[in-house]
Parts: sequence; structure tokens; C-alpha cells
Amino acid sequence: MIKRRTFLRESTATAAALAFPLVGGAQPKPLKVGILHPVTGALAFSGQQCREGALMAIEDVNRTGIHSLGNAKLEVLLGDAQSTPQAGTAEIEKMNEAGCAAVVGAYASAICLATTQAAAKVGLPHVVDVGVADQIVERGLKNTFRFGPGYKVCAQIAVNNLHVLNTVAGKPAKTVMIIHEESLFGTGTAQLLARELPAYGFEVKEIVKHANPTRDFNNIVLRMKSINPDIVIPANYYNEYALLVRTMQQQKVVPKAIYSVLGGAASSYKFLKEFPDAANGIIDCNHWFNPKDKRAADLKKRVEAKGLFFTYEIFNTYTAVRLLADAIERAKSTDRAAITAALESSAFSDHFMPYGPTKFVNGQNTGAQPLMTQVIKGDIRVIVPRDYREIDPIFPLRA
Amino acid sequence: MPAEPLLCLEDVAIAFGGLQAVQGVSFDVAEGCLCGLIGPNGAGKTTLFALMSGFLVPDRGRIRFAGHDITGRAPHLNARAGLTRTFQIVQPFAAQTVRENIAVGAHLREPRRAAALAAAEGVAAQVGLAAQLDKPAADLTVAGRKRLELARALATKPRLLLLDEVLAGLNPQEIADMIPVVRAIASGGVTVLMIEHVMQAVMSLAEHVWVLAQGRLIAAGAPVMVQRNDGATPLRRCRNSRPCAIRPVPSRTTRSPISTSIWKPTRPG
Amino acid sequence: MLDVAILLPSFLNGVTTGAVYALIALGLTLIYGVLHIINFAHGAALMVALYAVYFLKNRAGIDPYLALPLVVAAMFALGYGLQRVVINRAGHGKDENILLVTLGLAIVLENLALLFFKSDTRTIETAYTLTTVAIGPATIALTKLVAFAGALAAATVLLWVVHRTDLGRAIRAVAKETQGARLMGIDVEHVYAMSFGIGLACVGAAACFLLPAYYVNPQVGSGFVLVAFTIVVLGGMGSFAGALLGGLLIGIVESLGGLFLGESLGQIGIFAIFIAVLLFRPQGLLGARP
Amino acid sequence: MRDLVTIAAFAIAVAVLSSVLRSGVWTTFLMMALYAALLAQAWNLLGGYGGQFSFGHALFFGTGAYVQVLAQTQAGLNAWIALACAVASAAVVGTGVGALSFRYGLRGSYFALVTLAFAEVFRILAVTVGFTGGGVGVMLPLRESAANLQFASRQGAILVVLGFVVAGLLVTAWLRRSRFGAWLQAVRDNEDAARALGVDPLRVKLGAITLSAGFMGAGGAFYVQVFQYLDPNIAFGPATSVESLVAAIVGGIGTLWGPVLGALVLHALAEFTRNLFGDAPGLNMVIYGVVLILIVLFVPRGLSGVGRDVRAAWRLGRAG
Repeated sequence: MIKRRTFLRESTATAAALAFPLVGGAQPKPLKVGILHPVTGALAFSGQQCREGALMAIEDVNRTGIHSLGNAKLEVLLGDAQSTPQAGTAEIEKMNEAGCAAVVGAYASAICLATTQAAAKVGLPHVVDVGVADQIVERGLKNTFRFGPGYKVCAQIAVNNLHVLNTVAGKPAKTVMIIHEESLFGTGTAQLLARELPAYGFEVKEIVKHANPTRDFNNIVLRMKSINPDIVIPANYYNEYALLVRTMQQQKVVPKAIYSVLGGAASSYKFLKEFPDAANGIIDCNHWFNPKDKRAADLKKRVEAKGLFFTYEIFNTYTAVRLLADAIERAKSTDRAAITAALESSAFSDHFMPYGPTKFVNGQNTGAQPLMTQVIKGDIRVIVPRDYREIDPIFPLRA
Repeated sequence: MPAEPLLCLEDVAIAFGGLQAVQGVSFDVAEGCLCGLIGPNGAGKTTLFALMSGFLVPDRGRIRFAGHDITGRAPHLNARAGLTRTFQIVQPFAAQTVRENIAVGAHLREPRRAAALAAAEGVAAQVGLAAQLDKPAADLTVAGRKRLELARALATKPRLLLLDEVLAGLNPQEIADMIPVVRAIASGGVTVLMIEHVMQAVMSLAEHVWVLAQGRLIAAGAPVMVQRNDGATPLRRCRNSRPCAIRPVPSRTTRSPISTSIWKPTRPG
Repeated sequence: MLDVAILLPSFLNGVTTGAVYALIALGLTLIYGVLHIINFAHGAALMVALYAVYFLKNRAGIDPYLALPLVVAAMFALGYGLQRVVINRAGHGKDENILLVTLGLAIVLENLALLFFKSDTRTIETAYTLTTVAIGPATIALTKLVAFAGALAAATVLLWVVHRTDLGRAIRAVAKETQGARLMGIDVEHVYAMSFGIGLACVGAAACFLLPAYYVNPQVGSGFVLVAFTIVVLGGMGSFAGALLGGLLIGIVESLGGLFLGESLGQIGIFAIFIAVLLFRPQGLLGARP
Repeated sequence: MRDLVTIAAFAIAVAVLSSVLRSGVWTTFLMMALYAALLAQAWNLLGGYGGQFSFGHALFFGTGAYVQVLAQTQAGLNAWIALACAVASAAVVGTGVGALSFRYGLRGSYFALVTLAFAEVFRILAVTVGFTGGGVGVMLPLRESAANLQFASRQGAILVVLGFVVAGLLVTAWLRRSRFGAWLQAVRDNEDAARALGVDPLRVKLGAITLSAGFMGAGGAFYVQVFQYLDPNIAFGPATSVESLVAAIVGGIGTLWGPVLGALVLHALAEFTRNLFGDAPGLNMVIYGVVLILIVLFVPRGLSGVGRDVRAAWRLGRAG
């Protein structure tokens, strides 16, 4: 920990030197930032993880404060979207009323659609942390910025990478079975995969849609046994994903590869810790940090020290808040329009995500991309793309 | 040519599982008469009322009302045709006031709310409920509820009113008060057929009675004859083929012999 | 798709899953049969029981199947207390009030769990979680077979209690005619509380069989409530044998329906039966005419 | 007559309030409170006046919402015409479900459970059938103009939902003053007695469910015009059914102002607890649940009943 603190001190010292010292010791006006997530209701787990990530980012930013605003500290206004669009909208109104300069959050796509819309009405800049639905950034809302990738990009990259993996391994896998949850991201991803995969010579044997929550997966695993696909592609949230993989392990169904897209549990240290052998070999194309960046590892330790799991909700929201802090720093004001402009022209690169320098094209960070990870020897390692590769992929799991 | 009887039952029968509740009952009720249906408990009286009003559909036999065959027709259609009933166990609209209760009946003839409420007031006066119009039905005494039940049915301006033990459970004074009310209704042109155990009422009100026992009609005639049980006119059976036979209705005063066994208590079991 | 290698396992899977559903429905049908209310807090009760089993396993190291008596007793006490203290007082003789109270209880229980246990999904690891038993071409998880046996045992115990014991006679009397029972000297409030207690005890038993093959988080209850309602109606409101039969049937329909119509459309099979039974045979398979 | 005066006063007061209120929080609160009142009123028409408890009113809410958005996106209809179609189609679904369940004499908990099942079947269909966009849901493009029934300022939306609520109040008031209402409440209190007085229970109950479904459809159409996104869970999920029935019962079923009062109190309670205890996730809902139980314990006949008791007691006091 000590090493980290010295690191922080040096970087802030250099930044302070550059910043134009604010004349006069007027107590800087508190800068309010809204952190809005569904911390109750069906999405409570992800919502609370996002909130943890945001609070840690705020904590880091407030160590030095916003230099261009006389080291003003970010004042947090927490909001609970209660897993419904209505509650999300009501919270946005409350944040606007409380004079927030910007909002980060909402996690779920359906909620983001409503909150970004409500924020747009009052010109409140809204950074989307996770919400993967592409409609969020396709409505021409000037105030909405998504730092991470949408599900079209994820699905596209997933298909390409699968093709690359399969070709490199001599095309052992041909047949595919997609199992997805009937939610927005589940259905959207499945439809896109089903359309793209045949072009690369894969045969989509079956697409199985399941309810959320699903009480029992034996049936689907039974179908899997009878179809015996080479690759199983799950696209669902943590609970269902974990139940599915456990049932597969129970029924001793081992496809050539379990290749999930935005899988809830595939790249989750929680799943890895609770079901090490069930998780072994699973590939996931999902939000992931740059494994080579030390700051990510530091954050992971901090998170685990708090007794939490380092999941994508945490590091996505963490970087989203840092993006906002960087924009406020450059905007040199708490005025919403200035912050929106700063976000639009943001080239934020001081982050540990594999996105490179930020570039927003109508609200979507073009550099955003998911990484492909695989559980190998008890850890989640990045396997594709090459410049972030930590270890060579094991594909297929069995001949 | 005397008019066709208002109500004509031809060999009506119904069984619940093994129990033959009503077995082949036939009789007719002339328009304008105030007559009674008596018999021990479980004789099938209320079942017969349910058959007449359409709450039950007979297994066998026909029911004709005002020249139409209403066998198995739904109660609300019968009510619209002018045949309505009260219930042995009173069924008030508990949450509503007396006025609103009666208005429901009045609405059968009067679509406008104000007119129905006004009509309700008139009928309430007729049955002696004028003072309690704005009281919730739930707060009425047993006698009050019986009056309400009567008033509601009356408000539908029926041609035939089936009263199911409207005097049961009342004390002598209340019975004495109710008898003129029922008589006034009958004299007002409404044909009344009532099930009653209170013999005092039957004797003073009914011009003609039918006696039912174990689902069978065992006697008919003027109440005084029935009581003296020296034989009422033999049972008349409606010819099944033609519509109810047009026969001279025995004049009110003729004597009708009745079999002596009527008043011996039926052997249990 | 139609060969035995698929149909048999799917059928067996349906029956074993259905057994756990039946156990949950047994509690619900008892509560409905006696109290004539639809217990909206049944799902939340299942969640509470699942947490109890979880903590007994992780903190006290007691295996779920060994924890059965403990959890059943605890849930019985919870049920008895809730009915006596909260639900009974709220009735005021109006069904909609009791319904609202159980709804309020569900909200309170679910969010208390969210508050104290956080919202992350928890599972337990037992030696036998992954072991399976081969029955012909089908391999069925051991936990499911134990659940099946457990549900049958619990159902028979319940049937014995209701038909052979004084308490059972009192329960059936109160179910049939509350005022009459009161006149016979039956302490109706006590019987209400006993029924609610036994109802939740069934849920406790179901939790012990369910957790090894499933997970727990504050929202887990809602997934089972709807199915339990279906089973109660299918089996006949207030009929235990009906609930058992209904549970097995629904399990099979869900399993086979899922096989042929796809998992989410398969669910429609359950509700189609639900509507058909309600319309054409409201008294259900074995229930008395309503 | 007295009802009409109070309804007019209510409408004017809210309209003035909506133009006076500047703060976004309060205008959203007012809009959502009116929206909750609309759902409660719709439920009350069938549950309060018809005595038929439905656990699946989301069925009509979702039908109205889907027709509202699909009529515009796929059939290119104008929003106001779509609104008429939404209300009509919800009413038709109401009549259909009503005809099926009432014809088979379903009452009490049986009727409640069959509506629950219908809502669930529609939710699953909405997921699997194509034109509703399945799980991906369906978006209503943002075109803020009065003609498109989308309003830049909240005030426009408030006036629209106020219109629906006032219409609901007028229909409820008419119900209390009309033959249909008298027959409906007669069937509610005692179906057999009503049949003996010439009331056809099936036709009356069908009328009630059609009215109730129509208003619920209006609520669905309003929801999708404001939030512009809809998926099977939002449309047919049990949350809306529970919200409408709880507000109506807490407010006092079978009354004119009960549902409106209940919706206002519960919505205020939800907002209050969320603002005050938002930081500890779940605490706000625990308090919401506890207060709900307390209301049922101590105000069994509903909040509007309290008003009536107080007035009655006051009148007795004065007379006494």
C-alpha cells in the first residue's frame, strides 16, 4: 500500500504544477456528482457493486480534489433506481434539483434509457457506466456518454475472436448452441450472434431462451446432451449462468468450449472462488481491465480487502467516474454545458481500461472494446487480443 | 272465458343426487289471488320457489308464466317478465342504505337514478320502512330486513311475487304489523304466493293453499278446509299436452275435502 | 428428440423438481384451506428458510439434510408468531386486509434480507452436490432424488397429521366452518396460528431440499410463488393430496414443455393448465366443490 | 352534484399547481402520484365497485402500453389515435378475460388467480412473439411535441394524466349515481339477490371489467409516452398489478376518493423513505412495508374511511 501512496503523491504533484493555481482562497463551491444505481430490487447486487466502484473512484479523486477548481472536492449524491425506470427518473429529477453537475450510473439498459432521457431534458451530463443497449447512444442525446462498449461491438468482437481462435486451432469446432436469458442484452446478443456466426462457417444448432429467474437448468442441459454442440454460448446474468454451468458439470456435459458473451459469471472472481473446477476453461468476451496496468491490480486488492469481489460493475463504474473527474478538471467549471463539452472532446487515457485514449462519437467511446478472458489454472487471464494477452488460450478444452 | 292461470306448473320434478326434492308437482296460480304453499320443513317448498324463479332448472316438467314457457329461464329474465322472489334467509345489500337497496329493485322498471330513488321511498312507505330509509341495511332488525326483502321485490313491480317465509322469526306484534302490509300488496293487483309456517298468517291471508310433503303435492284448497282437513277438491293435474287446461277456478267459498292424514306428523326417517 | 434417452431424464427431472414445488405448495394449500387467504409472503418465507439453511451450513457447519428439523421448527415458530401477532389482528374480517398484510410482510422480509445479508447470490458446497445417480439412460442429481423422497415423506406426515390427529381434525373443522368450530370449543386463533406455522414448516423443509441444488438471494422467493399458486389451484384449494399430485404434474409439464417448446415458452404450459383448471374444474383435481 | 363540485375543484387545483411548480422533483412527484392514482382508480372500478379482486391488472396495462407504442412505431399512427386504440384494445382484452372467467362463475380468489395467470401468459407471449420486440423491448422514438403526446416540460404530461384521473373520477361518480352502478354494487354485495331483482350479473361484471381495463390501458399508454421504453417485464410484470391494488385498498375500495388518496399517500411514503433512507439499500422498503402493515392494522376500512368516520363522528357530536 505504501508504494501506491507515494505513486499517487508524485502524479498529483506534477498535475498540480501544471494546473493554473486558483487566485484567492475562497472556499471552492462544492461540486455535486450524482451516483445513481439500482441498489434495491432485482438488480440490487450489480447496483451495489457499481456504487462501491463509484465511491472508491470519488475517494481517489478527492484525495487531491479538482485542481482547476482550487482542489474542490466532489460531493456525492447517492440515488437508488430501485431497478425500475420510474424510480431512476425520479432520482434524476432529485439530483438535478440538488444542483448536481453531472450523473454517473444506472447500470441496467432499461433504466439508462429512462435516466439519460430525463437528464437530457435538464442538460445534465450523464456518463453511462455499464448499460450495453446501443439505443442508449443512438437517440442523439447530447448529454449521454458511454465509456464502455455496447453489446453490438461485444457480439461483433466475440464472433471475430471465436473465428480466430477456431481457425488457429484448426477449426475443431463447428456446431454452436446459444443459451440466453429473455432480457434486452440476452436476446439482443443472441439475435446478433445467430446472424453473424454462419458467415464464419459456424452452424447454430439451437437457440434456447430461458426465463429470468430460471428454477432449473436440467432440461436445457439435456437438450445440450442430445445436440452435443461443439461450443455452448451462454448470454445471461450471474445467477442463471452459475446454475447452468453447475448443472452442466453435474450432468458431465463438457463441450469443446464454453464461450460466453457478456456472461454474468464467466469472468467473475466470485464464481471462480465458489466453483473453481466448474469455471475451469470457460472463455468470456466481456468488460475487462488492462491486465498489464498495475493500477487495476491495486484496485483489485483494495476491493478484496473490503470483502467484495472485483467484478466488471466495479471497474467499469470506477473508470467512468475518473472519466468524469478528468472532464471536470479540463472544463475548469461546474457548469453543466462546460462539462458536457469537456466530455465530448475528452481524450482521457489515464485509466487502466484497454480502450486507449478516449474518443466520443455521438456519445459512444469508439476505443471501447471487451477483452476475451479464459479461466486457466485457477485465474482469469486475458487471451485475446494479442497486445493484452497474458497467456495462450486453451481451445478447444477437449479434442 | 276466465283468463289462463298466471303460473302453471306441469309435473315439475328435480332430484339432488339420490334425493327426490320435488316429485311431479303440478298446480296453477290464478292471477290476482293471494295463496300459500305450506308443508313441513324439507318438503321442497323453497326448492319449488327456486325452480319457479329460475335459480334451479327442473329435471322434468314445464313451468309456464303469463302464457310463456319459462322452464329453465334465468332469474333476471323472469324478474323482468314480472316474476320475482324473496329469500328464506334474507339477502340484503349490507353495505348499502335501505333506500339504495330498494332502488336496485326499482331500477328494473326505472332507468333514471332519481326516479328509482323516489320510487324506493314510495315502496318503503308501503312496507313501513319510511323512517329508516338512510340506515345501512346491515343495521336493520330481523323484522326490518324482512320488510326490506319484501320492499326490494315489490319495487320491481312484479305480476307474481313469491314470498319465502317473510314472517319467519318475527314476534307476534311484528307479524300482526306485516299481515296488513301483505294484504295491501295483494289487493294492489300483485298475485302473491307465499311459503309460510305462521298459520295465523296463512289462515287470514291466503285464499287458497297447496300442501307439499316430501316433494309431493298432497292437498290443495281453501285454508279453512285444509285446516279442518275434511278433504279439499281432489288434486287437479294439468293436462300435459295442451297448455294448461282452462277450468273454472273453484270459487273461494266452495268446500274442498282433504285426506285426514295431513296433520299427523310424518314418521321420521 | 423423442427417444427415451431424452424423454426419461426429462420426465424424471420434472418429477423430482415437481416434488420440491409440491412441498412449497403443501404449505400454501394448508394456509389457503384454513385461513382462506392467498399468502403473498410465502415466497419471502422460502427465502428466509433458505438463508437459515445457508447460515446453518456455512457458520455452524450443519449439513442441510441434518438441519431439516432445526429449520422446520424455526419456520414453524416464525409462522405461528406472525399469524398470532400480525396477521390475525389485521384481518378485521376482511380478506383484502389479510392479503395486504401478507404483501406487506413479503416486502419487509425481502428488504430486511437485502439490508442484512446484502444482495449477492450465495450457494453452499456439499460433498454430494455434484454426485449423480444413473437411472437407465438418465443421470439424476442425488440432491433431486433426496428432495423427491423428502417431499413424499413430508406430504405423508402432513396427511397423517391432518387426518389422524386431533389437531388435524380441528384444522379441518376450522377450514370447513369457523363459527361452528368455535362453538365446538376449538380455539380458532390457535388453529389459525398452527396452520400458518405448519405451512411455513413445509416451506422450511422445502428449503433444506432446495438449497443444495439452487442458490439464495433476497429475491429468490418470487420465482416460486407463482408456481406454488398454480399447484394449489391445480390440486384443489385446501387438498394436500391434490397439492402433491399437482406439484409432480407441474414439474413434468414444465420439464417436458421446456423440452418441446423451449424453456421460456415451456413456462406457458404451466399457466395454460392453470387457466384451464380454474375455468373448467375450479375445484381442481381432488378438491371439494368451492 | 356535490361530487362534481369536488372533482372540478380537484382538477383546477392540480392544474394550477402544475403550472406553479417549478422544481423538477415536485412536478415528477405530482405526475407519478397522479399516474398511481389512475392505476388505483382503474383497479377500484372492478375491485371496489364490482367486488371482483384482480391480481393481474398488469394484463390490461401492458396491452395498452404495447398497442400505444406499436401503433406509432409499426403502424405509423399519430400518438393520440394510438391512445384511442390502446384504451380500446385494453378494454377488449378486459371483456375477453371477463367473459371467460365470469361465464364459468369464477369468484373471489379463483378470479384473482386466473387474472394473475393471464398476465403471466401475456408476459411470456410478449417475450416469445416477434412483433413486440421480445426481450429486447421496444423504443418509442423521441419526438417531443403535443401532437406526439410527448412533452418537453413535465406540465404537459401532468395535464394529460390529470385528464385521465378526472375522467376516472367522473366515471366513478357516474357509477355511484347510475343504474349500472347500482346494479354493479348489488352484484358485488349479493349476486343471487341481485339476480332475483332482474340484474344480469354477467353483463354487469363485463361492463365493469371493460371500463376498468380501458382505464388501465390508458395508464399503460401514458407510461410508455413518458418513459418511451417497454419490455415484457415492465408491461406485464406483477409489480403494476400489486401497485394498483395496494393503493386502492389502502385508500378505501368502493369509494370515489379512496384510490386517489391511497395512491397519493403511498407514493409520498415511497418517495419519503427513498430520500431519507436511500443510502442503506433496502431500509426504505422495510419502512414502506411496515407502514403498509400499520395502515391495514389501524385503518381497516381504508384512509378515505377515516374521513367518513371523522365526519360521521363530528356530525353525531354536533347533533348529540
